[in-house]
Order: sequence, then C-alpha cells, then structure tokens
Amino acid sequence: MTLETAGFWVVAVVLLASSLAVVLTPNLFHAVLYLAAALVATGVVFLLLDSPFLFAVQLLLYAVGVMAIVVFAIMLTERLVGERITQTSRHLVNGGVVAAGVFIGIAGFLIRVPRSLPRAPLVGDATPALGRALVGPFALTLELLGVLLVVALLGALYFARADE
Amino acid sequence: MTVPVLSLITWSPFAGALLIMFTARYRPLAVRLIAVATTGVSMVGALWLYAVYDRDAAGFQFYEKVPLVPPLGISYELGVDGISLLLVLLTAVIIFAGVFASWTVTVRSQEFYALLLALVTGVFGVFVALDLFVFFLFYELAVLPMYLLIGVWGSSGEIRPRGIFAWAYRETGVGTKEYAAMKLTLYLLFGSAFILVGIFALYVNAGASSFSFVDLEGVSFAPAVQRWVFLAFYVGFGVLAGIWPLHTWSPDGHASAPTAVSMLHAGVLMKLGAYGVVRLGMGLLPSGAVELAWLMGTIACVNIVYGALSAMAQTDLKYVIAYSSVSHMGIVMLGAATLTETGLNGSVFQMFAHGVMTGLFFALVGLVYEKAHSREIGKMGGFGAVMPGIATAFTMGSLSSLGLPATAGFIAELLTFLGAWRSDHRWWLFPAVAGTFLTAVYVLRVAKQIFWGPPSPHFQHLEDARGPEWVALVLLVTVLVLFGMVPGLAIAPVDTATLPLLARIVGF
Amino acid sequence: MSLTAYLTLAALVFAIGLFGVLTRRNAIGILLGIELMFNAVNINLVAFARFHGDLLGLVFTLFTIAITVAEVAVGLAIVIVIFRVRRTVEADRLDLLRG
Amino acid sequence: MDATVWLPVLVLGLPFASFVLLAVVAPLRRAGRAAGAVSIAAIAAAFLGAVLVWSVGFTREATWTWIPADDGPTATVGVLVDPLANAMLVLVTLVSLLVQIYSLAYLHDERPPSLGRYYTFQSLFAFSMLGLVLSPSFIQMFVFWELVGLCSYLLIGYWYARPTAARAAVKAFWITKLGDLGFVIGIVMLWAATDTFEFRVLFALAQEHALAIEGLGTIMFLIYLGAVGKSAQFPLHVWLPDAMEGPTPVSALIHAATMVTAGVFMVTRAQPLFALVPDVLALIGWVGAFTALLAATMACVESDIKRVLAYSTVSQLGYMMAAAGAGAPDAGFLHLLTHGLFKALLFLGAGAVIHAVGTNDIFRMGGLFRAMPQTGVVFIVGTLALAGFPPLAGFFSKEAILAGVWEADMTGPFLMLALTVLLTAFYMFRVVFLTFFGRAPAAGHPHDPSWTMRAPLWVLAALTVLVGLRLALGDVGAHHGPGWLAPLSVAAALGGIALAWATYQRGVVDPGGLAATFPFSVVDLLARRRYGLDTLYAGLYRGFLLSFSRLIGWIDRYLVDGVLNFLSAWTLRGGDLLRHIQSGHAQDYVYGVAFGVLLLFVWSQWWPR
Repeated sequence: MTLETAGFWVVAVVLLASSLAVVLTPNLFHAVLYLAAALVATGVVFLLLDSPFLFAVQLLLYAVGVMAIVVFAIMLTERLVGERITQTSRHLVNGGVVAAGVFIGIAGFLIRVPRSLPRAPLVGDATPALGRALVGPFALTLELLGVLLVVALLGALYFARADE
Repeated sequence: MTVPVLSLITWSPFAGALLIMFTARYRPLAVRLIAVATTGVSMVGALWLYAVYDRDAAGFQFYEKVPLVPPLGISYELGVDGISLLLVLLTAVIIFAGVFASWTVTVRSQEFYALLLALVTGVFGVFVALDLFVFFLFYELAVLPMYLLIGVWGSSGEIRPRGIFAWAYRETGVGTKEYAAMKLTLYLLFGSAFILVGIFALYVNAGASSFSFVDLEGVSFAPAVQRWVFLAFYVGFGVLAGIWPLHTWSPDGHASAPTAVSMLHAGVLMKLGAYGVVRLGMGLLPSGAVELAWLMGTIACVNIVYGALSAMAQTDLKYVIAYSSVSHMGIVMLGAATLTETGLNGSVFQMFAHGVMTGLFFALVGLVYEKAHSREIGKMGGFGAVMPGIATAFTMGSLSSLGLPATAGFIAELLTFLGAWRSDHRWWLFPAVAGTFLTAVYVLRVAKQIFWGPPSPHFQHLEDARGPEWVALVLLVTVLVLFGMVPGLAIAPVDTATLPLLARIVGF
Repeated sequence: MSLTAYLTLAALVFAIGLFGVLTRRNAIGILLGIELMFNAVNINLVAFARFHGDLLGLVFTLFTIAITVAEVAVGLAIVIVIFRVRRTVEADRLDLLRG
Repeated sequence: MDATVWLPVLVLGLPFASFVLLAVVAPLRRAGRAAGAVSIAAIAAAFLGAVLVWSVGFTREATWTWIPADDGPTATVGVLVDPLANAMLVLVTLVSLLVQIYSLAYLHDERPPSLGRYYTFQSLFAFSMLGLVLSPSFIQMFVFWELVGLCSYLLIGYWYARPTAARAAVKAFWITKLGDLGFVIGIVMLWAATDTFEFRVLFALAQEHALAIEGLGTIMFLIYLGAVGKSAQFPLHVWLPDAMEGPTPVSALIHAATMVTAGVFMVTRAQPLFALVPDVLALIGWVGAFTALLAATMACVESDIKRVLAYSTVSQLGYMMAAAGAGAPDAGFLHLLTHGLFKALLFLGAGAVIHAVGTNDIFRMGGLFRAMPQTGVVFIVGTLALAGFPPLAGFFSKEAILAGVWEADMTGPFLMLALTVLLTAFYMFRVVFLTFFGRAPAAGHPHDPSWTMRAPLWVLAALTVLVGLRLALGDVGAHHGPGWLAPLSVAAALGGIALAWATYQRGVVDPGGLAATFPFSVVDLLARRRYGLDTLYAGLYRGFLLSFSRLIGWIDRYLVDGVLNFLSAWTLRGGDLLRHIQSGHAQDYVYGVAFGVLLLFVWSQWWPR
C-alpha cells in the first residue's frame, strides 16, 4: 500500500463521513463546520491528484471565504429570531431513494470505465502551466469571471441591504 | 420609376394604424378621419388597379420584388392576377364601409381602429403576396388581432346550455365574447399549423431554394406530395373558409365580434381561406386538386345545406347571418371543386358577392343591435316602419343571399350551378340548388319577423341609419347591384386568372 | 488509486449532497447540500484532468470554484431577503413559485 | 341600331328609368302622388311605344354579352321582338297603365311615402314583366321571372304591418321559388347539353332534330315546374289565393293579368322544345285541366270576392296550360290575352266594390247595382266574358281551347274543362247575384268611384267587347272544333248561370241543401278545406322543415360543437389537476430534475442502439 493509496482511503472516509454529517446533523451551525471539514478533505483529494494550487484555492476560497459568508448568514437569520440553530429534515426515505438511484445510475457508468487506466505521466508542476493558461487563452474568460464576481457581490449587497 | 401601387394599398392602413396610435390619442374624430383617409387611399388604389388592369394578359401584373433573405429564397414579392384583383377590391370596399359602420365605437376607439387597420394590412398582404413566406406572415397578421378585437370590443350572447355536454359549456364559457375570441383564434391557428407545414413541405420538395409562388409554380411535385400537401392546405385554409365540421368557430366568433370586425371577418377573412385553397392548393398542386376534388365538393355540399338548416334554427340574428356565411362559403368551395371554368369563375364571384353581401348584413345587424339592444329575433318586429332605410338594405342583402337575379349573388350561384353540372360529380347541383331554397326560407323568415308585421311595443323610439352609416350601406348595396347587373365587370379579369389555372389542372 | 476510485468517491459525495438538497427544510441547509454537489463535480473534473493529463480540467475547476463563491453570495443574499420578508427560511413555507 | 331594336328597348327602358329615378331620388318618392305621376308617365309612353311596335309588327332579335367567358359568352341579354312578344307588350303596358291610374284613386288614403314606394315597385314590375316578355333566352327569362316574383312579393306585402300580408308574401315567394328550383335546374342541364340559353339556337337545333339530348324529357319537365309555380298550377297553386292580401290593383295586374301568365307565356315561347317531348306535354295538359276543375270547385264555396276571382284565375290558367299541353298554344295564348283584359276588369271592378262597401265578404254585400250602376255594368260584362258568352272575348278564346283539347284526343281533360265551363258560370254569377242584386244591407251609402277608377274600368270593358267582336268577325282562332262544341259550351254556361240564379237570386234551390246531397257534399267538404293542400304545406313547413332545421341546429351546437367543447372542458380540467404539481416548493422541483437525470441514465444505459 503506497502512501497515496493510504491517503486516499483516509481522505475518502473523512470526506464521506463529514458529508453525511452535513446533511444529517440537526444543528445548522455544526453542519457548517462539517461542511468546512468536507471542503478541506476535498482539497486534500486535489492534493492527492497532484494539484497543490487548487488545494490552496479550495482552502482559501471555500473553507475560509464561503464559510465566513455562511456563518454570517446563519447569524443574520437564525439568531435574530432567537430560535435554536436547529433544522429538521423531511421525506428522508424519498430523498434517500432518489439519491441512491442517482448514485446507482452513475455507478452504471463507472463500472464501464477501464479499471486500469494509467495515470498520465506528471510533466513537472502544473501550477505555472495553469497560470499561463489563465492569462493566455483563457484571459478573456478570467476577466469575465471577475466581472461576474463583482456583479454577484453587488447584487448580493443590493438584495441584502437594509431598508431605509 | 413606377409607383409600387400594391405596396401602397397594402401598407397604407398600417401607416394609418401607426398614426392613430402615435398622434391621435384621445381625439376620436382624428382617429376616424385618419382611418377614412388611409383606407380611402387603399380604396382609390384598388379602384385604379382595377381600372388599369390589363384584361387581355394572363399572369401577375403590377409586379414588385425586393429580396429579403436571399440565402433562404425569401423575398418581398407582390403581384395581382384576376382573382386577387377582385378580392383586393372587395377588401378595400369592405374596410372602407367598415370604418363608417363602426363610427359609433366609443370605448378605446383609437386602439380599435389601429388594430382594425393593422388587420386589413394583413388581408391585403395575403391577396397580393407572391412569396409564400411573406404570405404566411401576412396571413398571421390578418388572423391574430382578431383575438383582441373580439375579446375587448365584442358582445356576449345569451346561450343557456342544455343537453349532454352542458357542463362542458359552462366550463368553457360558451356564449361569452372571451370564449368566442379564444375559440376563433385557436381554430385559425390550428389551421395555420397545417398551412405552415404545407408551405415548408413544398419549399423543401422544390429544392429549398425559393419561397416564390412563381418559382414553385414551375415545379411539378410528386403525386404523393401533392395529395398530402393539398390536404394540408385544404384543412388549413378550410378552417378559415368555414368548411364543415370545422366551421363552429365562425358563428360564435362572428356573433360576438363588433360590427366592423364581423364585416371584415365574414366578408373578407373567410375569403382568405377560399383564396388560399384556390391559389396555393389548386395553383401549385394540380394533381392533388384533381385527386381530392370529390372531397372538397362533397363537403361543400354539406356546408350549403347544413349551414342553411342551421341558420334556420337560430334565434339570434347574428347567428343566422353567421350560419348563412357557412352556407355561402359552401358555394365558393363547390365552385372551386368543380374544376371548370364557369364553376371557378362562380367561386371567385361568390367570394366577392358573399363578401359584400355579408358585410352589408353585419353592418345592418350592427345597426339594429345598436338601436334595439337586442339580437333576439323573436323580440323584434315591425322595424320596417321606423327604419325603412335599414329595412330596404336588409331586403337587398337577403335577396342577394338567396340568389335573386340582378344581384351579385345570382351570378355566382348560377355559374356555380353550371359548373357543377359539368363537373365529374353532377349530383352536386342538387344540394346547391336546394341550398338557395333553404336560404330563401330562413332569410325571408327573418326579414319578415324583424321588419314586417305590427310594430313591437318594446321598440318605440328607434331611428333609421344616420350620416356615416349611410355611406356604408349605400356603398355596399350599390356594389351588390352593380356587379349583379353587369357581371362582366368581375368576370372579365377573373377569367384571365382562372383559365391558366385550369389549364394546369386539367391539362395535368 | 485508479480513476474509478476517485469517480466513485465523487459520485457518493454527489448523492449525499443531493440527499441533503432533497431533505433539508432550512434554506441554508439546502445551500450546503448544493455545495457538496459542487465539490463532487470538482473532484471529477480534477480527477479526469489528472488522469488524461489535460490542463483544461484544472482551469475549469478554478472557474467553477469562483462561480460557486458568487453563487453562494447571491444565494445567501436571497435567503436573507426572503427571511426579512417572510420571517422564515423554512423551505416548506416558501411557495412563491406555486402555480 | 334601327327602330326595330331601339323602340322595344325604349319600351323596356322607360319603366326602368322611372324605377331608378324613384328609387334613388328619395324626396320624389316620398312625395307620393308626384312619384305616381312619374311612373304613370313612363308607363304611358311605354304603352304608346308598345302599340307602335305591335301595329308595325316588328320582328327582330338582338343580343349582347352578359356573362363573358373565354369561348363565347356564357349568357347573353337582349330583346326578342316577334308577334308573341308584341302582343304581350301591349297587354302588359296597357294593364299596367290602367292599374297605375286606378291606383291613384284607390290608394289615395295612403301616406305619401307609402304611395311612392308603391309606384316604385309598380315601375319595377312593369320593367321586369316587359323584360320577361322580350327575353331571347332562357336565362334572361329566368332573371326577369325572378324579378317579377320579387315584385309580387313586395306588393303582396305592401301593407307589411299586417301579419296576414307578411305571411302571404313570403308564402307566395317560397312556393313559386320551389317551382323555380326546377326551372333553374332545367336550364342548367339544358345549357350543359347544348352550351346555350338562347331560344333561337335551341329552336334551330330542335328543327334540325339535332336536340337528341339524353333526358330532354326530364329537362323540359323541370323547366315546366317553374311554370307550375308561377302560373299557380296544381299542386303549387296555394299561394295565389293568399296573394289577395295585396292591394286590389296589384291583384288585378300581377295576380291576374300579367305575372301569373308568365308560365303560360314561357311554355308557349318554348313550344318547339316542348313539342319534342309529348309525354311532358300530355302531363301539362292533364295538370292544366285538373287545375281548372279543382280551382273552380274551390271558387264555388269561397265567400271572399277577391279569393273567388283568384281561384277563377287559377282555373283559367289551367285552361291556358291545358291548351299548351294539347299542342294548341295559340289558343292558350289568345286566352291569356283576353283573360288579361277581362280578369283585370273584374279585379278592378271588385276593387271598386270593396272600396265602396269596405268588406270582401260577398254575403255582406247586396243590391249594389242600384247604388253603383256603372261598376255593375262593367263587372257583368267581365263576368259574361269569363263565363264564355258570345260575342265577348272570353267565348272565342275558351272555345278555341276546348276545340284544341278535343282535337288532341284528350278526352279526360276535355271533360274536366267542359265541366269547368259550367262551374265558372255558376260561381261568377253567384258573386254577381249576391253582390249586385238581392237585399242590400242597411249600413253605408256605397256609390260609384271617381273617374280615375271608372275610366280604366270602362276602357277594359270596351276592349273586352271590341276584341270579342273583332274575333267574331275575323278568322283569328285557328281551332274550330266540331260544330256541337259552341252550343255545348254556351249551354253549359247558361246552365251555370241558371243554377246560380235559381240558388242565389230566386232562392228556389237551397245552397246548403244542394251542398249536402251526396256527390256534392264530398266535394263541398274537400273544397272548403282547400283539398288539404294548405294544411299539407303548412305541415311540411312546420313539421318537417323547421323541425329538421332545429334538429340540425341541435346537432351543430351539441354534437359538432359539443365534442369540441367537451374536449376543451377536459383540457381545462386536466390543467386544473396538473396545476397542483406546481407546489411552489423548490425541493419538489429538484425531485423532477433528479427523475429527469435518472431517466437520462436509463435511456443512455439501456436504450437499444
């Protein structure tokens, strides 16, 4: 068992466990914390897939940025009415069946994938190539993405602003 | 450079509609004057067209062509032959009269007139367009404003549903103007779908290079294509022409529509259907026409007799007239189905005659309704003494309707009869002739009930027609009698179009 | 580890996220489920990119993450607005789309 | 164009001009008497022209294209001037003129606009009738045929506020229209076979024996149906008595002298064609004779003076048709002319009587001869002519008909016609005795009418006598029957008069008792019920046509349209049901998405490729 294999199994268990916790825990605040764990685990998966840059992005953007926003949102909505930060679920069986169905559907594809597909050889660090691609062929897309983010933030501000 | 007279005729009402919407808001008189002026331009244009049309030449005259989408072969292509010439004249007459007949519309009159004029542009466009794509656009333009015109300005009838489907009648709101508007629009769009499919079928089968009628005319389509596309055109246009059993939109729609709209719709729009069958169906698909003539003629016979009997059973004046249209459109379709020169001339003549006649009828019914506030025949009586002018005009319309000589209706029916007996299905003559008798029964019965007899106590203070209304009545009656006495006025140009058409069909 | 392992992992996370979306009553909870599904997708993208040696998948993942952030921001803003108006974020009681 | 064409066209055009003038210039029409003056002037000028045409004896045919077609016109219009048409021209213009003059006084109580309308219609009628007479083709004849029918309809309904007049007008129109259906089908078929409507061409074909059309018998029978309706032959005669609802001058002009004879005129005109189909001719003869007898029996029991005259007209039209059917159209036509004179006279005389006493019922009149001697004299002249007394006009024409029928070996029709002679004399003198003699009812002071009404009466009476004398002296009637014929018919007429005298003047025979004895009782019963024909038509109209139309109307609304409404109602309901799927919960929509994804998976995995 290589280090990578061992890492994968550990990460997989963490990721799945924290994901399940996200959707099952009754405490919303806890759910957010589990989500943070799941996101970090995902980042580790990226790392296992030789993408350290994405790992960094995942940590910075998701685990910190998104979490901050979500926590703020929870504070703004739940705390204000003074309720306990709990949530309940509904139609657990239905949801389970449908989710399982979708998983089986995907699995139907997965069993067709050639099991021993070789991993492409690693050609140096992917990060500089990624950087070149972002300012090269994808420069325009990147700019547009920037615009999108600005617009989204403006929109969020507009929506969430307090009435005068 | 020559004046594009067809474009002028076609777009003048549209320009009027725009003018009304942008300049004449809240000025009712200005609205009407603009409407009169722009339809007057069309009328003068149509008369000029009629006067200078070369009666010795076959084919399309006053040709205009501007490419619109060259890669797809779509172009703005206009032209008239004898058939469309007559129908353009009819449209001009009816709308000109219609503007006067609806002088008294008070609610939202600028929107009313704007929609009406836009609609007329569509009608003119259909008659003069030679490009099937543009033809279809005009066709839809002619059909759709009807929904608003009926839904907003219409009137609801009194129908108390009985019978096995009564619950369905309450559910759908039978009798209300909204129901009528919706029904009419859905029916006609149902037909449009067939037409569109047919047009594209022809376009693709001809090599997908041109929508031009003139180009498609030169293509001989495979017999199977002809059969099915002709059927599609027959059903699609037939809905608008009121063929049985797809006619039921017509009584409800015409009864609910305001006066000018009924005039225009029964007078002209139903002719669009018949025109479509003749022009596109028979003109482009000669062997399909030969193959399915039996169907057209037989259904036309059903229309004639069935429509007349239904009209006889009605108690609502507008419904009587509307069903009479169903019956008379049967004559139009029958004449076309005979595939003979006389029959086809009769068919086109009937399009014209019925247009004027029914326009007159609906104008009169509108006047009577406006004064008596009732459409129930049973409640009326003795109006002849208080409104002699309307009574006279109604009698003239009735006489033309039952095919009395010296009115345009007679010429049309006679020619159709002659054609029917010369066709491959001689028996068509008998239902057609029986239809004239049934028409005499219901039309004179109604005239007797409304205008004759002792004056009804319910209606003491009725008035005869007034200024602008007289313009409409006199114009229509004059045309009706003039073309009845001098049928050559219409037959001579029409013949230039029917002969080449028949040459293609019979020579096929 | 083989590609299938990564894909299976992603599929499981996706299914769990979907389950969350379907079952959660709280609008924020639903949003968390959506985040999980996004992550599953990202894992797929990166895995394919790695196994095929194609940079494009990484670029795409980057964009996805950025867009997700925008989506979360807007989504939460909407939740807050709804909360202000309706004083609840219970999805059961939100039926503005009702026909 | 020479005089042979333009003069008849002028005769035709004058009433038309008058009609257009009155129809278009409303103030003139509303002036009433001025409108009458215009119309009378026009018809007087036309009369002079007609007399000129007749006396010179023009013969000419001219046609113009009416409905053009590629290879020669489909239909033509024109004028056909020949002795037949000339004689009719004179009759029509003369009677029209006299009736229009008469109407000035008869209708002097009418409101001016109504009177103007009356004269407008009168002008239209004169034009239409003249056009019919001058027709060179079946199609033109049909056109004017319908137009005179229209005038009849309008003038019967002149007092349109009266429900009975309104009913009678539409009844007349419908019943004649029923016959016209046959007419129009016939000429359409004839056209399809020969490509022409023109008499000249058709007659030429007939002469060359080139008219061997399959079904010519059917065609001619159908054309004859038009005459059955217009000339009130059995079984379509029922409209004519009801048509008496119109003003009396109208009855005199349209429903006695001119329009109703159009059928006879048409059969006479088309004689070369009818001659080709002896079966149809025989039918015409039998129906004519039967009509004559049937109408005479109904006239015997009628108490309304105008309706007696109406039945008498039906009866005399039967004579004319019988003559045409027997191959003696000349005799029939002669009777048409003479009958036009004396029947107009009788109607106008009856009008004077009605005008004076204010009722139509002969049993409420009496002793009028003393009060209105001039009317009495002319009425008796007309009655004698109708009864067929020498040397009045009616005698010779009726004689000619009887001779023609006898010579055609049509014994049955002959016997019926001979019996009708007796009945004619009986019912006419029944009217004379009841009206002009006997006890006068106390009320009222009847007197002879003004000169505008008297003058036409005298003119017609004089013409009845003069034409009779002219016929007696000349050798006009071509059909001289066997020697016993004239005495027989005069004897029959005398018998009728004697019976009437004995019954209604002397009171020797009790009319009620006579009617109750066996063979007469049945006839009396049937005749009083008009042989059930009116009931039959009313039953057909109400019980069949209207019910059937109601059935169709029901089918249309509840089946043809019902299926549609049924479908659309279900569509609406279905939409209502499906609407609940739109719960508004975003998560429910996610289920939809998930199911969609599942479906995609299933499709991509297991869809057979």
